Amino acid sequence: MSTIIDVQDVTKSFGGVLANSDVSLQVERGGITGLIGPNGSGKTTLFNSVVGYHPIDSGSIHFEGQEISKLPVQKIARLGLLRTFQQTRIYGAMNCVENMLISMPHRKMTFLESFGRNTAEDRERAEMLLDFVGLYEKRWLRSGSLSFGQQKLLEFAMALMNEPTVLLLDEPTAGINPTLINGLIDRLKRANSDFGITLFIIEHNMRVIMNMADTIYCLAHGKLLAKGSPDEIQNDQRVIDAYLGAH
Amino acid sequence: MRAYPRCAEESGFVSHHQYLEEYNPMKKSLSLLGCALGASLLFSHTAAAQDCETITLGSAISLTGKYATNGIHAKNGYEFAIQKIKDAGGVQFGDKCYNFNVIYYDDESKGDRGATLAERLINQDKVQYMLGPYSSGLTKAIAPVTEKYQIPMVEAEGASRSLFNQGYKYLFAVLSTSEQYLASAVTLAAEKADDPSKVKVAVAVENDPFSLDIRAGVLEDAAKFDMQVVIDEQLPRDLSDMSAILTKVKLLKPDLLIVSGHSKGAATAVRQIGEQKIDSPMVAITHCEAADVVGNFGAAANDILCSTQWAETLTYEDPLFGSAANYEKEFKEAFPEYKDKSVPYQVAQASAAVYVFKDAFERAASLDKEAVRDAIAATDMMTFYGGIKFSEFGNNIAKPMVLRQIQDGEYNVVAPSEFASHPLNWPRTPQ
Amino acid sequence: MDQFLSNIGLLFEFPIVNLKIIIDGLMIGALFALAAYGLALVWGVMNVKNLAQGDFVIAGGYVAWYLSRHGMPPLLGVPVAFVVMWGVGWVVYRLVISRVIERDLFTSLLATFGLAIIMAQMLNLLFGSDTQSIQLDYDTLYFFDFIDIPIAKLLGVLMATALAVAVVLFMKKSRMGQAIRATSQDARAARVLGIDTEKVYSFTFSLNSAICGAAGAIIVMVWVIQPFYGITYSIRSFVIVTAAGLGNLPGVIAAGLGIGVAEQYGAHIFGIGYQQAIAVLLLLLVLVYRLVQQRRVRQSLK
Amino acid sequence: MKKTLFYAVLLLITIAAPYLFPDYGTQLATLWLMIIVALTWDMTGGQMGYNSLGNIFFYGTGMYVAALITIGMVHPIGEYTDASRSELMLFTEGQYFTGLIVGSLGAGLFCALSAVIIGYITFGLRGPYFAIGTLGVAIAAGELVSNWDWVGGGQGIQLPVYPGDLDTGKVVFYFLFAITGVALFIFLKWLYSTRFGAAINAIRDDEEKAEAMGIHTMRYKLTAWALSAFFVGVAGGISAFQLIHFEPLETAYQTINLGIFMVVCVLLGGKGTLWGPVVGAILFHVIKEVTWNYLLGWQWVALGALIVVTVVYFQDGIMGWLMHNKPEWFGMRVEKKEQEGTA
Repeated sequence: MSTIIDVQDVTKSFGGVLANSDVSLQVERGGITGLIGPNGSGKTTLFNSVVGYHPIDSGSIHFEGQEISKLPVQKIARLGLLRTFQQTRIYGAMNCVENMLISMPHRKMTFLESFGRNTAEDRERAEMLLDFVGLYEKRWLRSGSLSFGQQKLLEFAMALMNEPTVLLLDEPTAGINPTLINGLIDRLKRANSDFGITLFIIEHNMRVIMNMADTIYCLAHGKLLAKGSPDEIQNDQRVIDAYLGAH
Repeated sequence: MRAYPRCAEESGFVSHHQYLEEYNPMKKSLSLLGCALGASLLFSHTAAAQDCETITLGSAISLTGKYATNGIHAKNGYEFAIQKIKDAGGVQFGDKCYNFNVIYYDDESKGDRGATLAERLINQDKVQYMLGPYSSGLTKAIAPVTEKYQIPMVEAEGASRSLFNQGYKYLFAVLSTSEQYLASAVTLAAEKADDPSKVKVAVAVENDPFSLDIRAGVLEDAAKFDMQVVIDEQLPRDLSDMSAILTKVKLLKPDLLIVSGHSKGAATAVRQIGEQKIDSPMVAITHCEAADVVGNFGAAANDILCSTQWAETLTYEDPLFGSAANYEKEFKEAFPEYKDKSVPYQVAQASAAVYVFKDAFERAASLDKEAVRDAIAATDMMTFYGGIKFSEFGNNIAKPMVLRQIQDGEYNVVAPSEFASHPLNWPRTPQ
Repeated sequence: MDQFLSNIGLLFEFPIVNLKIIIDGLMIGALFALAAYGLALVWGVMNVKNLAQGDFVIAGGYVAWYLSRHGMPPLLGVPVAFVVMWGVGWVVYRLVISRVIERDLFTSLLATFGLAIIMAQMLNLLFGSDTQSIQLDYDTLYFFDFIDIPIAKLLGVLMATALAVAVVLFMKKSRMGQAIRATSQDARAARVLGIDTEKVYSFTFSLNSAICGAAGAIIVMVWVIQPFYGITYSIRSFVIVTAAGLGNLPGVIAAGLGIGVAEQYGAHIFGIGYQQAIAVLLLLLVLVYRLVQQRRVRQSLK
Repeated sequence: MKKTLFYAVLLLITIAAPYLFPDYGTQLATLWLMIIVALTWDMTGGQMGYNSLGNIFFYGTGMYVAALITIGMVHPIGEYTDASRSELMLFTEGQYFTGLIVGSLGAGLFCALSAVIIGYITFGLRGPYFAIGTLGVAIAAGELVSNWDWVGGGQGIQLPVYPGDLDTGKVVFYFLFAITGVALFIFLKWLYSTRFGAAINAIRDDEEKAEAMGIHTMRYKLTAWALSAFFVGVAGGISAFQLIHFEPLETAYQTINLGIFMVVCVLLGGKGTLWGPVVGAILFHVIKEVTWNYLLGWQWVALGALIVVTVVYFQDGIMGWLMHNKPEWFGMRVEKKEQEGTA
């Protein structure tokens, strides 16, 4: 496996508050990488730095060998690096199918193709993915009327529709009904194995992340605390302290 | 064809008193609102008044917008002449008599609106003869339309020369073209100077067809005398401050300062010339009367030269209106709101335009618009407003422009010399 | 082109001209700053972008002009216009503004645009389309044989300054001023703290209208007004507030004075026909500058 | 079937209108102009969420470009626009019609190009800044053109009068506008059904999300504006010939007239719908003509009030209101598959 996202010594502060300090981490192509840490440890800041929401103070971020820390959001997204939001962002006024069709991978279209209509295959694929996340029955509903958990699933399906190379998920299970979580874990894994999408996940739920990730990074107070396999992390005293200390 | 009840339509029928009230500015708006309601009432009132038939003229005129004041001057001029003609027995030819009635629309001082309204007058109201709008810009917008439909238009308020180089056959203007407005000031300056080629001229005119034409006239005449033009600037349409130009005037000390920009240009210029104590020996502007610079700025206006198409002190006269002085007297009686100021020439020339139509109809003895057009083209008459005779391009070539100087609050004619009542005060004494 | 060069040449040939231009620019800039300060207030406190700003200025001018025609001493026009326009502002707030506060930003922009049309036309119907001014029979002060400062203008600037100082003190010291500042920081928090934001809004808008009115009363004494001149003051206000940012009084004053001077220089060099264009181009420049700034932090200008 | 009939009837009315109401030819043409500018404004304002107050820039620029192309093909422009010239400068019939066609299309292309250039800067602005910025562009353009002597400055430009028969002329202009309008409508109906249409809707609803999904937001925004500018430019070009004489500040770059009317039309009819701008433009035009006739002097106050009331109380517009209250008219059923029947 090769490194697809390479974060080197990234530092980012907001008006004097150090959110990330010399963070370095690697996401392996084809794998599932987890990012954990107590609240306020700088996970989402790091995500935002990777996908281009704000400039970083120092360090470098490479995606498939290309420096991306100075690129704006949409250019990074067009490289195939996609993210979902902690607070979901979907098109509430449209129904689920429309949401899916908007998520067609425009980066793969030529300018002329973007003036085409969506084909039957596109619709089929949209419905297939809605089925995949379990929203097939609700596909004609206005997406704004879905529950929060369902909206998250829709956002996940939209991300899959976009055929990303890497998908950054910001707390995919937060706010989701616990009974649905196992199903979600399964789908995430299948997205990884069946569609070949590299996943990079922020997660609070230890059970979920330990279940999925092959490599986990732990942040605390903006610094990288530990890196390792789920087992190593689970048994790392510094991680345990950080969590206990934080609670 | 009466799909659109027209508000101002009835004014041709209205008794004198009523239309006076309509143009009292404060009451104007109210009466405009009420006029649609009042139309039927007024109609019954007129039936008994005259047995004459009606000739309908059309005019898009500025009742609102930046030209509203002058637009209303023009309208008052039209209405006064119409009433005068009616009182004198109407337009008479054949065995019949006719009274004029004008359909007015408000062009809001906007060219495209004016053009649209002209189309409406011609297409929907079936108007066959038109009176002009106010300002050269509006006339430029409307003239192509009347030309297209071959509707004779006698206009009184569009002076730009550029109206008369388009080959229009149906456009006639009773006023002198605007390049003549201040050209005589250049001549005066040349007369006063030992060496005309040493005379420095400063020109500041508004960026509109009328004023740009004035500028062209001044520049041409200045070139004739080989004068130096030291300032040549355009004023914005929403002018409220011209101290930047006056600063340059102070530095460059021109011998002749020319300003033109309708009423607001006159008001701003006179005020700031006073404030900044500009001591140019000769200052010439337009629209003094319309801006009432004497009333508003008093001594600051002293010795300023004002161009005018007409003045009540001139010796012109005709059988309908009498002398120029008589015209002024009767007009003030009919429109008391002009009591305390001099009647602007914009009013007089509007009346003259109506008079041209009367004369042409009587000579043509026909209602056919081609015959009327030919009769207008052949016009050669003397009026209280001056001689009227059209060139082949439609502009009046029988009347000179007049230059007046404000001397102790009075407008005294100082040029051209054959009409001059007073000598020129030169150099002017600033207050 | 020659004209531009010779105009620039004048600046060097007669250095005193620069002083004259700067003084003129500061005098006109002071009034721009006043109107812009009102805009910054309503923009900052209630997020309303008032395109009718200039029309409030002109309306204030007409109030002063109309009353002075009917025998009121002209200098009284400033406080009277302040009071009258306060009332007008309150009515406008009740009828229109109160209903656009919570709405998206384009709504307030368009609604106040409609308002601007209504106000300009009402003034036109009431007072006619002629330019008007109040002629104060004061003398002109002379310096260096060249700099002239009409006392009327000087008075105008002094009154503008006094008004600005009064407003600033009011915002700093009074309870209402504090409530306004609190609301502009965070309306929801202010509500939680027991501030009646509705009252704050209506007060702020009325205050803005009153400030504009007073500015207009000064303008009618030193320049001329006309029903359709509002837009020029609106544009200047937007330029100033966009350049200075909200809630930044020193910035607003500096930008106001700066734009006054820049316009006078522009008018001197390019001719006063370009004055409006210069103001608008300055606005565009400011927007582009802010945009570049935002792009640097990977953001757009919102 | 029903739909086909509906469109057939509309088309028939469109074709017959100038013959049925020959006296209203110019007003009907103006109505089409309103429809065109409203539809094009809605492309960016309603469908893409970028509320421009400066689209009038393309109208004015279209007028000037069309006129300059026409004149430039025959006469030296500087001499033609010189007001003090004394000789007549005429156009033959062939030159007129070539100018009309080439000029209008050239105007469209030029406007599309300028939309790309201006948009590249202004599309970095959001919300009110975009509105103010575009308004600024339009005002600045008018001011600069009015100081530009070569194109006539404040004098404006005079085009030749339609050379043929009068009544034919009126009908010709009507159909020029109508064909442009119908073409635009069909074009938009197609455009909004494509991926491009969905993408600009996505930009409107949540641009950040659209960016995060890798949609080429800038490219689509520029394209949408350029397309809309093309049609406005063409309409401006035709208007120039219809009006014959125009000047920069009040006719061409008339920011507070047509520039605002087009926005009000859209708001009145319903933003972001295909029929909304059409319905709004028709209604607005009728209201305007009626107030202009019955409220002489007060028409602008009435119009300002209409703007305020529409914006404050009725922002969803007629189509929005109907869609909310009569969803079945639009074939909107929750379970049913046909969902894009908003038109």
